[in-house]
Amino acid sequence: MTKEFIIAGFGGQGIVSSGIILAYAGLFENLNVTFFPSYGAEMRGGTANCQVVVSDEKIASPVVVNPDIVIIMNEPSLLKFEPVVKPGGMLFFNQTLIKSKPARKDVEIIPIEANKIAEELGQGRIANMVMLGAMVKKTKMVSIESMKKAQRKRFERASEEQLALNDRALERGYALF
Amino acid sequence: MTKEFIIAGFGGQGIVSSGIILAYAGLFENLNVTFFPSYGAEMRGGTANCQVVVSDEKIASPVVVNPDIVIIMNEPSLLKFEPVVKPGGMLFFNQTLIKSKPARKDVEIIPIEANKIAEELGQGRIANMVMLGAMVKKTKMVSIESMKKAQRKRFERASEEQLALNDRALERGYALF
Amino acid sequence: MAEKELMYGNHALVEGVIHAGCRFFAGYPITPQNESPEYMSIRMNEVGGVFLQTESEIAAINMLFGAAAAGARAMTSSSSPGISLMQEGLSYIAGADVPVLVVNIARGGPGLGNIAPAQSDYFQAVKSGGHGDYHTIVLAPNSVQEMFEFPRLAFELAEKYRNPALILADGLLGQMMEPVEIKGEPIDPKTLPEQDWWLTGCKGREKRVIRSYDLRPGKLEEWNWRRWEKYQKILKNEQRYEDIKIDDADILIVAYGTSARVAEAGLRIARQKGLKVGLLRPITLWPFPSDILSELSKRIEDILVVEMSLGQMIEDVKLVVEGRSKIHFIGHPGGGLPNAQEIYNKILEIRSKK
Amino acid sequence: MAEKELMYGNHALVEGVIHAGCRFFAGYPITPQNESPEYMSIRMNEVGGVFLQTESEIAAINMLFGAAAAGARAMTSSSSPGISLMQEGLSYIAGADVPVLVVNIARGGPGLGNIAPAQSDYFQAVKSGGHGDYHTIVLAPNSVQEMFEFPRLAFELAEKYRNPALILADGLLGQMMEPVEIKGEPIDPKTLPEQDWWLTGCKGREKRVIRSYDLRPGKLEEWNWRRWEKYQKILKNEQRYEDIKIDDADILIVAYGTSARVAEAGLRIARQKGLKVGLLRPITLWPFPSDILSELSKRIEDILVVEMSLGQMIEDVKLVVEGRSKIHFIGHPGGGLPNAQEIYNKILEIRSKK
Amino acid sequence: MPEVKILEEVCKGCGLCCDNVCPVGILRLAPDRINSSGYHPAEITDMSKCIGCGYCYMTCPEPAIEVYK
Amino acid sequence: MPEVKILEEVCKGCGLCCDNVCPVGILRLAPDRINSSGYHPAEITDMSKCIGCGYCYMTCPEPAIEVYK
Amino acid sequence: MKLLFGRPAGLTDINQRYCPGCGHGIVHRLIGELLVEMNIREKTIGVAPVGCSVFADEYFNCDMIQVPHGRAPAVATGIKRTRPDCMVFTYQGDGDLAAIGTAEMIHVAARNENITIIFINNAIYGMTGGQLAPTTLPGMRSTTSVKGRDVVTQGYPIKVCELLNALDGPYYLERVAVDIPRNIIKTKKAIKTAFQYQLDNKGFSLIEILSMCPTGWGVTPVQAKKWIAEVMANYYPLGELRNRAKEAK
Amino acid sequence: MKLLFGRPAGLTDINQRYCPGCGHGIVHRLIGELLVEMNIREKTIGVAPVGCSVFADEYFNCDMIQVPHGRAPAVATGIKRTRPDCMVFTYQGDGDLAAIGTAEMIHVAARNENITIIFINNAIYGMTGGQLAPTTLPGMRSTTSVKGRDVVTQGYPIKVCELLNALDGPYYLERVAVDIPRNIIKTKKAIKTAFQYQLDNKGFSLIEILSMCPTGWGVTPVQAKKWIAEVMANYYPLGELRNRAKEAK
Ligand SMILES: Cc1ncc(C[n+]2csc(CCOP(=O)(O)OP(=O)(O)O)c2C)c(N)n1
Ligand SMILES: Cc1ncc(C[n+]2csc(CCOP(=O)(O)OP(=O)(O)O)c2C)c(N)n1
Ligand code: SF4
Ligand code: SF4
Ligand code: SF4
Ligand code: SF4
Ligand code: SF4
Ligand code: SF4
Ligand SMILES: [Mg+2]
Ligand SMILES: [Mg+2]
Repeated sequence: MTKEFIIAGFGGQGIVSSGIILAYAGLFENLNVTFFPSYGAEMRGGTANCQVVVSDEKIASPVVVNPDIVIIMNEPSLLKFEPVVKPGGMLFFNQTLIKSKPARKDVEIIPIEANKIAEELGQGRIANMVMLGAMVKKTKMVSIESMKKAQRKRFERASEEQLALNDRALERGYALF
Repeated sequence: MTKEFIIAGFGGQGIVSSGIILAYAGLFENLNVTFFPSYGAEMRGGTANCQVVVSDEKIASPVVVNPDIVIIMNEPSLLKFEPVVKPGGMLFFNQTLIKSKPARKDVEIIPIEANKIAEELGQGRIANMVMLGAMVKKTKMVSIESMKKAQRKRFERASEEQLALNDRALERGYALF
Repeated sequence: MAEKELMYGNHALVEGVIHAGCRFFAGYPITPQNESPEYMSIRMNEVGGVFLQTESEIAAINMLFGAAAAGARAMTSSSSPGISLMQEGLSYIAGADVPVLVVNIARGGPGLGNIAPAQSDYFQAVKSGGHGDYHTIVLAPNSVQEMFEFPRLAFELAEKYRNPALILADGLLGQMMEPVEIKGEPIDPKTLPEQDWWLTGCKGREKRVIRSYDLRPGKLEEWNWRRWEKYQKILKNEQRYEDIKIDDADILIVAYGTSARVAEAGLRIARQKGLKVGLLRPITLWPFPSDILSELSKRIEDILVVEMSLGQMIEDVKLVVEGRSKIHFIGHPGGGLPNAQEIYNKILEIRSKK
Repeated sequence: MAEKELMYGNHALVEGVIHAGCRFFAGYPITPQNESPEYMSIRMNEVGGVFLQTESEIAAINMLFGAAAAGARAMTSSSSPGISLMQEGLSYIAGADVPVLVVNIARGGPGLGNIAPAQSDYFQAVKSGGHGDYHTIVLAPNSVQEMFEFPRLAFELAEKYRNPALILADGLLGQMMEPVEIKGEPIDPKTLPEQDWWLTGCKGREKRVIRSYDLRPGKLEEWNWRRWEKYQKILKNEQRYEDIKIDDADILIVAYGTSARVAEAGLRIARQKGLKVGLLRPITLWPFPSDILSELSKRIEDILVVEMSLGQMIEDVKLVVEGRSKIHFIGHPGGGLPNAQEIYNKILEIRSKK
Repeated sequence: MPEVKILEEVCKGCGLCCDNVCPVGILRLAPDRINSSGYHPAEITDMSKCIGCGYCYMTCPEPAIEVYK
Repeated sequence: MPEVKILEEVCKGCGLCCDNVCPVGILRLAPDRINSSGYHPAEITDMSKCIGCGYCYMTCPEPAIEVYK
Repeated sequence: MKLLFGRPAGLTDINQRYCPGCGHGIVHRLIGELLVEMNIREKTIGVAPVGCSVFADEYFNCDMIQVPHGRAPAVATGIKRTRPDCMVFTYQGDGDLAAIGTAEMIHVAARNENITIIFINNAIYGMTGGQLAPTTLPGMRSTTSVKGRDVVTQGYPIKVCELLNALDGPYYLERVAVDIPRNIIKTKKAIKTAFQYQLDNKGFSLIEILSMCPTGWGVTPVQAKKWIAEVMANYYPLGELRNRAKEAK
Repeated sequence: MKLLFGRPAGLTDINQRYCPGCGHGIVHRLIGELLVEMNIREKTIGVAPVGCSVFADEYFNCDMIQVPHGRAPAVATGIKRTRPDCMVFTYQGDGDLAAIGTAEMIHVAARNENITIIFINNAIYGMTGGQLAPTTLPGMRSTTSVKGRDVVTQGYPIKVCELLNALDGPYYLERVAVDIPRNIIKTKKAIKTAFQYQLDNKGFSLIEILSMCPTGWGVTPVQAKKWIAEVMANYYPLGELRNRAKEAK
């Protein structure tokens, strides 16, 4: 089984971290993983996205063109990536920041009030964790435990406080469904 | 008919000029000519030589490996070029400066007291003209008139005095045989 | 199996370099390989090595020349425009028979181009972009694991033959993350035996000279011919490649690096549909794996070359194949990437014309 | 017929450049082409052109970039190591589709090598020594007359296709003298029509930009493919060569530049002995004269390639011949010269194996 | 009376114009709005105080500020 | 008594040692001899005057001069 | 209502890709204003480097060329010698000008080439991710000097104006900053002076501009601008280093 | 009889290929002497440039490397960082150092790299046939300035010591000459001082040596040596420009 992800949003929204955490979680479950960040043509500002592949086979191409799953954190990214999701795939989107409504009928659309929930938890910038939590619940790609372990790996030098907060955000997302 | 020349000696002996004068003389007689100077591996000092081809056909290679005619102005050049003259060829050498005796039996050896004659004419450095004069007499490649015209071409900016002296040196060489 | 670490290709390269006993890095920033020097600046500090951010790529390659001449395993990393600037230096290093490691994390060109992954520096790498007759040993990794492993291989080959080596990768291999297994014992540079050409100060011996010229008539030609013999040896002994499902293949893909990854994905689709597609992945681009390809081309009618360029390796394929097989091509210049579906479609097309 | 002047190749080049309407020279001294800039400094002064002795070859190639972008016929001259330093700049110029003229009076390599004539920069010239997919139009003169004539041809081709052009000669062609006939009317640069891409200040029009990048996704790839189409056009239309006695030949020599001169001498010996030897001399090295060679290789069994290198053009010959003919080789790297006798001997050897 | 217009979609919320630049101190980053690039744009708190000096414009890198009179 | 030896085959006849260098002025280029490279080598006109200062050696680029004592 | 201040016609209407608070934008605007005010937009040819300002060829509303890293002075020389009536400027960062482009910088100045260099000194390699620049201050952190620039292994910063001032060539050298309105005004004046000297065929000018790089420095734009006044301008003192016009008087 | 003065063991016995009266030979000899006198021959690695001294790798009797034109400082840096206990010097001409190698020169000095540059300023490109050098004097003739250096189109000469003196990096900079015995003695002393500072880990030194190039200047060796005193040393004043050891006192 191979799943291909794209995670996309603004520079500051923890897009790259989200991808790496997902990749780590896969690694912890002995899956094969690849992660590839793409800063777009514009070097400064603008949108960022990353491509993650998780698989129980050896991964051939790390390049994701038609993702099974997308996690979309801002408006411009919705425009860009909604059209390319595989039919039958999933589209998670950050409802707090995105006003438009995804229109695809052949993919499962999952709106999440990521920023709202994150603010409730006390920190807007962990909206990505909320999204990730929701995603693992829905996709069952990896366990929430692996995600928690993975975020601790990613943010090795963060305070325990912050790490705990991240865990909580993951859980809140996970608990949404 | 194609004749290949090598002219060799020290840096200051007018080696390059000799070659160019010979080439010009050929050109003036509507022959095809090529001239190629070779400074040797050493960039400063040491020996200099040049390769001239004169022909009534289009000249293929300007590279002279086994010359028909060599003009040798100093000792080291004798060592280097005596062995490569074509059998049946001619070897002109500056007897004033070269103590050794050429040993080849299959080429015509022509010793010339070039520096001595030049000094007699009042200028050691026109020894090359004496050699050239002798050479054209012997080889009949080009006329002495063309050589005179050629040296005037080569030394465009020289004084009439010098040019006349050069002519005399050519003639003295020419008159040797 | 040792535990695997998730690593950026550019970081794995650094770990591989240090694991290989290299303690000398000189380089100039350029995207998409900046992660290497940045991480290197930290790691060299930790292991007591030399990290030099140079004034330019020209200075970098010449610092390598000096360091390697003095006996260091020395490396630099750059990307396409920076590698172009190193061509004179590389020619000198090759001409002086000095082993160094140069890494090109190639990007879209020509000119400024873009920072997307590309394979359009193939000619420069394998045909010698600098002046004169020389060759660089060229390794093409296609995974982060190989980004870790190839520096060691590169140094070993470089030193075995006293020849510069190049790792030719691209921005995708540099910036992607994959799990890496740290294999083998790290090399302690102090254990590397002194070579009889190192410049160390002539204590108790004759002076040594490293140079790329020989003034004596004919000697430079001779020296070049000796180097040619060395090249023949490398061509004979060091061809490396990976083959995937070639045994029953009636269509062969030839691709290296990132293209080979994508090509394998295309191959999988094709195999799922029952098409007999194989893949030959050159690991050494120079020496090009001619022997195996020559064999295969006697049997396989159709060869599909996939490159992230307008077609450069395809010339080496053609040189081997000599008209025996039909050669097809998928190319993406200027930082474009192929994709698996496109490759599968091309295979279908080839198939349909059989 | 106009009167002929005896000229050095390097001087004829200068006269040809000025005759072609070029009024911008920037370059850095290097043997064996110093006669060019020295003479150019005088001639440009006479004709009111720009002569710049630069701080380096890198500065020179970039000054050309600016001058040509601003609408000048601009040229530089150098020799092998200096040309290596220009590779990044050339890649930019090619990537920005700007016509310039670069002359390489090649010498023995690699590295410092020596100052003897050589042909070991062939790969660099025709396979693009810089990064990215690009090609330079490459002309190879083999006489002082052609040293005079090719600058004009080079500028015309360069401008026709908006592409850099290179004249690849060697120290022998630069430093030998031969009679030259000044043909054609000299071009007055003021009569050259303004192009719609020249940077002149945007008076009364939209601003113009010259660059080698395109940020928009996929656009750089497109641009490269457009350039590929241009290359295909050049490949189709601009192959140039000289053939000598090919009609009845059963052995064909392929050689360019100085090698071709020596090869012709070898051919003459062979013909005198009644051997049917022909010579194909590529004049454009890129585009390589594939069409004629392809035709000939269908008929001629033995092809002898003669190069002053370890064998570089031979690859292009092989690519065309695709195994149809047997390919033989005489090579002299490191500034070595072939000679006529050697070529004749080789022909005898080929003959004897027929 | 001078008027200052902030081009909110151009503004990158750097805050340079808001820090000790305006002699009458009427600039700040809108705490409650973000533009489509994700930035809090600058805003004028009390236009009537503006003296039209143009310092805000002068510090703005984009420029995302226009001053009218 | 000091002695100066000119290595005639090494000397390039530049004349540097002969121009205002020797405090006792005993160096000159041999007017009548050339070596096998074509140069008139330096020579000592009166060795007995030499004070062994080494200035001649010091100015010689080759060096083609040896000073003994 | 009349527009008093607003995007000058010397800039295109493309929104610039610089980070929030980046000094490049301010300098761009000043040049854009001068192109109009001095009525030279239609005779100007600008040279964009490699660095964060690589896309300056899109931003300035005049003829532009984008060139190899560090080589802008050479390209500008080629342009100027071909079109002496055009106003030619290069726009370069510290890595571009004072690292890889050192030779071209020194020699264009030594030649007193009649061009203008606008030099953005932000003490860092912005575009490539904040590595050590030739102008990074001793002790200052960068991604290749994570513990701060160590002058023993990484050497001393290069003071470009001071260095060029050791040459006979240059006509006008001044160091300015774009941290606060007063300095921004001075910056504009300096650039204008340099352009005017070029129009008057006086020769080479370089304006060194201390400029914020919040991203490379890892601080907010406001902190960045303060750092210029408090730290950077102490190390790189503002002011005119060379003005041959004044010497002549 | 004892040999008082003669070819030092720091030189090989190969006869040098320089022209008659060339200053290179004198400087070679001084270095050859110091290699022995300072007992450093067996720990020295020399870097030969491209220029007339390209074959210096044959002449010095110590480990040597011959490197690309202008890049000796970079190569020396690589060597020195690899073998800090070795004495590392480069030997460079004015074209090599101050034209093509400008960037490497400036940056090795800015880094205060612990190496020594022996800089032969003969105001000309000797090896390639007497072209204009970055140090050719205004009005001076060369094969690419047949009417004399025109500062308007060809720019001003570069005074290397003065230029490097504008950097914080260098430890010791001195200009000397090899025209007359007194100056030759001073030259030797300067080189010795520089080598000693390197042995003491003080950092970067450059000794600029005004040196005769009779061939390039088109004069006799004796005229050449006089020209140094009468003309060249006026333009390039002799003396110590920087000596941190003295500053420290
Ligand atoms: C030959 C070459 N080397 C390196 C690079 C990578 N590179 C791009 S911009 C840059 C430095 C940018 O720094 P600076 O000039 O200070 O400009 P800033 O981004 O700070 O404005 C570098 C090293 C390149 N494009 N080309
Ligand atoms: C890349 C490169 N460019 C140019 C040359 C040619 N070249 C050889 S020596 C030299 C200049 C020599 O002048 P200088 O450094 O002053 O040394 P000198 O001969 O005067 O001692 C040049 C330009 C070269 N070898 N390599
Ligand atoms: S124009 Fe002056 S007063 Fe008005 S908002 Fe801007 S800075 Fe303040
Ligand atoms: S200075 Fe400009 S970009 Fe920054 S906050 Fe103010 S208006 Fe916005
Ligand atoms: S040693 Fe002194 S005195 Fe003797 S010859 Fe030499 S310079 Fe003259
Ligand atoms: S200085 Fe030396 S080379 Fe010159 S003349 Fe005297 S001995 Fe001969
Ligand atoms: S990295 Fe620095 S210089 Fe570059 S755009 Fe961002 S703030 Fe400006
Ligand atoms: S050309 Fe000048 S520097 Fe070179 S060897 Fe001759 S005199 Fe010396
Ligand atoms: Mg910067
Ligand atoms: Mg010099």
